[in-house]
Amino acid sequence: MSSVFNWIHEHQAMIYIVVLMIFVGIEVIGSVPSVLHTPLMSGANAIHGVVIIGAIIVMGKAETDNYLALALGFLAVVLGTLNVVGGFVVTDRMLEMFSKKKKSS
Amino acid sequence: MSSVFNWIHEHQAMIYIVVLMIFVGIEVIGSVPSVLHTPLMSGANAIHGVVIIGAIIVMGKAETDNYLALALGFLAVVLGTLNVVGGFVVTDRMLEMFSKKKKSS
Amino acid sequence: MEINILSFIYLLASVTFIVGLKMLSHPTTARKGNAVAAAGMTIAIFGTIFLYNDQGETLGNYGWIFGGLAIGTILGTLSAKRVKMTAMPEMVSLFNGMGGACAALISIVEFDHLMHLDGMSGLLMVLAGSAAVQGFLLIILLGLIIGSVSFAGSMVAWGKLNGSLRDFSFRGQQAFNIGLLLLILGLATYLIVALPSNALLLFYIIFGLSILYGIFFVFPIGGADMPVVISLLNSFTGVAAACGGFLYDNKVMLTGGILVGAAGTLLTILMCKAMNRSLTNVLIGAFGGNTATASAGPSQGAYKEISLSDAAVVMSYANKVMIVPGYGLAVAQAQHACHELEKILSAKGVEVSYAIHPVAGRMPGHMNVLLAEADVSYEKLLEMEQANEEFSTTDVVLILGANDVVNPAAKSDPASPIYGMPILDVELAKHVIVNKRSMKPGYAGIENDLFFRPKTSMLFGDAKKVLQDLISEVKNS
Amino acid sequence: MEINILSFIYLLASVTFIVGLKMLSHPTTARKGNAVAAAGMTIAIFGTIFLYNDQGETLGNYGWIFGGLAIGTILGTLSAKRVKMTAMPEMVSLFNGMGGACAALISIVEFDHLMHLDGMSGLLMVLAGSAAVQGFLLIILLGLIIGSVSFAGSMVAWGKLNGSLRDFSFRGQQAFNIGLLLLILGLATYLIVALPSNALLLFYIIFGLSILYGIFFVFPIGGADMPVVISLLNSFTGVAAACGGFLYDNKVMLTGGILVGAAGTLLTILMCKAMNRSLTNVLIGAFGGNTATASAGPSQGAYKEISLSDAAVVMSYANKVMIVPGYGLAVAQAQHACHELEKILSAKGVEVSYAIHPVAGRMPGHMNVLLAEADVSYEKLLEMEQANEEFSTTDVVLILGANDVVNPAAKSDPASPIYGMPILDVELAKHVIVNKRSMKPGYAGIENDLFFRPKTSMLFGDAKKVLQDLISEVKNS
Ligand SMILES: NC(=O)c1ccc[n+]([C@@H]2O[C@H](COP(=O)([O-])OP(=O)(O)OC[C@H]3O[C@@H](n4cnc5c(N)ncnc54)[C@H](OP(=O)(O)O)[C@@H]3O)[C@@H](O)[C@H]2O)c1
Ligand SMILES: NC(=O)c1ccc[n+]([C@@H]2O[C@H](COP(=O)([O-])OP(=O)(O)OC[C@H]3O[C@@H](n4cnc5c(N)ncnc54)[C@H](OP(=O)(O)O)[C@@H]3O)[C@@H](O)[C@H]2O)c1
Repeated sequence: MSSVFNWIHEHQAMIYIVVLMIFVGIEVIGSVPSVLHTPLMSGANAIHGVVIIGAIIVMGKAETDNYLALALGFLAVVLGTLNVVGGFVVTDRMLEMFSKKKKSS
Repeated sequence: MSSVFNWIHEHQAMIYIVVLMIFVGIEVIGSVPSVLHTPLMSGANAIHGVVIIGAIIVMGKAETDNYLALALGFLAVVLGTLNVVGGFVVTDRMLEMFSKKKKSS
Repeated sequence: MEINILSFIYLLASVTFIVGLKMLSHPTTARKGNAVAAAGMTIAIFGTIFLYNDQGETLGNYGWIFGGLAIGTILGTLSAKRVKMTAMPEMVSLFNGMGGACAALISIVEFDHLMHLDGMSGLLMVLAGSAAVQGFLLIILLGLIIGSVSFAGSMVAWGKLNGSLRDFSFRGQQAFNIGLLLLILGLATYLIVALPSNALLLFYIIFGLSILYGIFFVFPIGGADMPVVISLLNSFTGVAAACGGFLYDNKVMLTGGILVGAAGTLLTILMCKAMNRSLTNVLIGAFGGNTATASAGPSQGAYKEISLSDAAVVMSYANKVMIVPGYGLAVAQAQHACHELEKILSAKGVEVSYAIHPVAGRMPGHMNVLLAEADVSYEKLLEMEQANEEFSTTDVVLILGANDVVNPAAKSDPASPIYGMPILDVELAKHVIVNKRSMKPGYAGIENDLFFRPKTSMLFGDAKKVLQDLISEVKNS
Repeated sequence: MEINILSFIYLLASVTFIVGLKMLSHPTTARKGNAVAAAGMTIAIFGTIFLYNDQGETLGNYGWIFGGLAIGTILGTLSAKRVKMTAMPEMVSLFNGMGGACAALISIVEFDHLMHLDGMSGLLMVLAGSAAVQGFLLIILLGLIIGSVSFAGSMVAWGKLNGSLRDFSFRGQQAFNIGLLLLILGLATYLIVALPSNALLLFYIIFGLSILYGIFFVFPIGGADMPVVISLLNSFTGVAAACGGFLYDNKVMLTGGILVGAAGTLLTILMCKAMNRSLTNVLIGAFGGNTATASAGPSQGAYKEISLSDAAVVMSYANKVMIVPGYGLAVAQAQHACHELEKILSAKGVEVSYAIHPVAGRMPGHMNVLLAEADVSYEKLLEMEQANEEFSTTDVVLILGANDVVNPAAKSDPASPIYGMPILDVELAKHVIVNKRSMKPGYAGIENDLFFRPKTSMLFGDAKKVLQDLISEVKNS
């Protein structure tokens, strides 16, 4: 138990950020109309592509003779980029449909 | 300019907490009905009474021969407590009115 | 170890503040939300007292601390319990001022401490380089300035609301205020950057000027706008508390303060919206300075009076009566008499309900609170939109101490300071009876054309007195 | 210096994510919100590449990094641009899986790194005490497990949506899944606490089991529930990304990941609510396992068919026709033909509109997107409540590939898995014409009593083909 408190004390800032972010995440999409569920899911999907930054760090730090790290890091960068770029482009296409619809009305 | 970035880097965690808290504060009361404006203001007023904690720290750290610190610290504790206790009690009284109203309906 | 538990307690308290505020903004959960936040505050306070530990240094002076807590608790509870419902906004303003003063006092003690540093810690401070000292100073000064402005402003707002202070402004006050603010900021910058030898004096000068600014900031603003001002000062105090959070690297002060700072600012804007005005309009004072002229307009002719007995007869034989309560009802403490009249009329088969304007009175929800106090049932209270639909089928509208909220100028006169505010369309009804003490204007300080319209009859006198007389008349009729 | 700028960039990016998501949830700002978040992501990526600095150590392997970015960008853009509107959910699932895989790969490399520590940094690690190492391990394993589950689950969801995988479940699968999960968690705990010498092997076993769990987790869930599952896995990937944030003390990964984790979870719940179901109900699979029996019910007698020419005549001479689009319309890519028919009927003076059920199709808003693609005007789309009011004055309802959303069992049969879902009350209209290819059930896998009702006539065939034939018939009639 005491080690839990200790851990909390040591990572206070991180924990506050996590807790507050949870509140923000929940509040921010509080009242989304159901037609927007899919684009919102897709947009959120693109945002968690931020994991690409971890992949870049892994890749950039890999020693040039560590082939496992190089190969996996490279794969991670490709996959992460797919997530980010594909995510944002698909979301934009979906929303384009909606805005076209709006204009024609 | 560079010292600003430096400051941001050094107080990163605090700044994130502040920024996120601003989002939380705004989102959390997003759609409050106007009858609740006054109790909400009063409740928020009680919450900033958390400044009492600073007063307690000042008071608790004052050397026993530093009369200025003792006197001002004591005053701060009294005022802070007024803010906290008075704030919550007044808010409760206001809301009691509303709930009485609800029940009689 | 203790400090670790304290961190956890602070985290918990921060969460209760957020959850509490969230619950406070929904009618069904509001009261529980207040209790949740209060519980969080309690554990944060006692946690601090018993578990605080700054590199081995714990807190002392328990006698003083508990003494202060006890005095504050007793005074706070008593005054909060005793205060009349209608004086609630004043009370909030007073408590808010206490918080601001508390933040300012903390800054004063910490600055004093900084000036008298000696021994190890003084050395460390100097070694740490001036950047750290400057950051520290910045936060101390911010806390001082914001706290003082909030304190002084709240006191003025309090004075205005309880009637002991009148509006006051002079030509060029706006420019004077801006100048004062710039002076304060300039002196503070100088203090931080140069750290002159007479720093302590300078510090107290800044303190004095901040108090002055707080006073001049609020003084010209019309009394009717005080709830908005209090809400704004409330968010100021939140920021001042957050400064304390930076000072002591204390997360619960930081989060609590910023939360109130942000939520308070939004709330202020929402309040302005409910009155159909902008925040700048409130602060620069369309009611205060500029439009004093508007109130000087000439009376628009003659008005009609109605006798008590006639009013009683008209209402007794009506099918549907709508009561429009306003600030005057609250001042006269006539809510119980009003409920009494409503019951007697209902007993005679008259359909009676209340038309509640969102900004009637002096705080949002004022009328709801007031009538709830007198046990008026909830279904009888109609919101503005509902009421406006009902007026056309209403026989008699009885206006009790309301004025601005039924002023047709809000719809017809673009030059009026309340132009654009939605009002209660009482003129759709067959008869309008207005009770007030004189022909004096309401808080916006403007004439009300309604009183001179053919459908309107005036029934002068204090609301409580008039209602009591009406009741006996109706009983006898 | 660079690292200071990077911190600022990360802060900015975090804010764009929040603001972007906020804007995404309002119809008018959604598209701009997506662009805002994308801009934040771009600066975060390039900031990392050029400004990253970990105690003097900057990034290398620029060739590999830019190569990977280029390949990912080209593949991502092409596939996202090429994909058909109706295949969007599959695409989202695929991209989500890529993110999960990315998180898992990061964990694998970092674990490998940890196992081969040597020299200074290895020494430091040991000196720092096992607690730090354990925390590090915990985060690596969390990232691995969550990322792998998300990856495998997304791949299965993708396969189901594009039709290459069928539902599959076995008796006791629920228990098996729970056992598997417990095994994974047990092994992970053992690895962290004991750090055995065969840690690397154990790590890969955990990896494999997590992939397996992801597969078995999604497999039994009905294809119709895939959007909900994808949304859930989406929030999983968010948490996995946040683990990376802990690992590198990287605030933008942390905030972005947690943001998606929280928002995604709420969104999942909102989606379930729109279908009037609970999340557990979706996951434990009322559609998947338990109610397979329900679909085996006997046919409720005979149904009536209608010829193309008769259908054309009935519609041509109707005053008001309501089209109910469903998943079949999307599968047949018949939206353009549908719009064509609508225009021809309108030209003949028939009032045509569309009744849009909120969960028609396979993703929320599916029908809106589909019909918008064919340039159907916005006013012609009626939401469910609106449509249900109009049906009673409608002459002909034309159901195009919809099934569950018009199934009266949702109202009448408490044993039905879709019981309680609000449906389109097409039976209020005079005639109902149903187009589908066979009498096979829709995605809930249950019989539809509507097809056997006296008012209903079936018009079998592929939606596109049938619509084209109808168009020429109407033209000639
Ligand atoms: N509710 C809020 O949140 C809020 C906040 C800020 C500002 N305001 C402002 O406050 C005003 C509220 O409008 P309102 O119509 O309720 O009030 P009002 O316009 O201020 O008018 C009140 C009237 O009551 C009369 N009165 C005073 N004492 C009385 C007594 N003892 N017996 C009978 N009548 C008495 C006064 O006339 P006599 O002196 O002739 O008797 C006065 O004209 C609006 O301008 C609004 O914008 C409201
Ligand atoms: N929208 C969402 O967000 C969402 C998310 C998750 C789940 N769901 C679920 O998905 C279902 C949606 O209901 P729905 O009524 O739209 O669809 P549905 O119940 O799945 O029925 C679709 C019907 O279209 C027919 N069809 C298939 N291909 C066709 C073609 N080429 N031409 C003509 N007809 C064709 C099929 O019958 P034949 O095979 O006989 O042709 C099938 O009965 C609901 O159960 C809903 O809960 C929706």
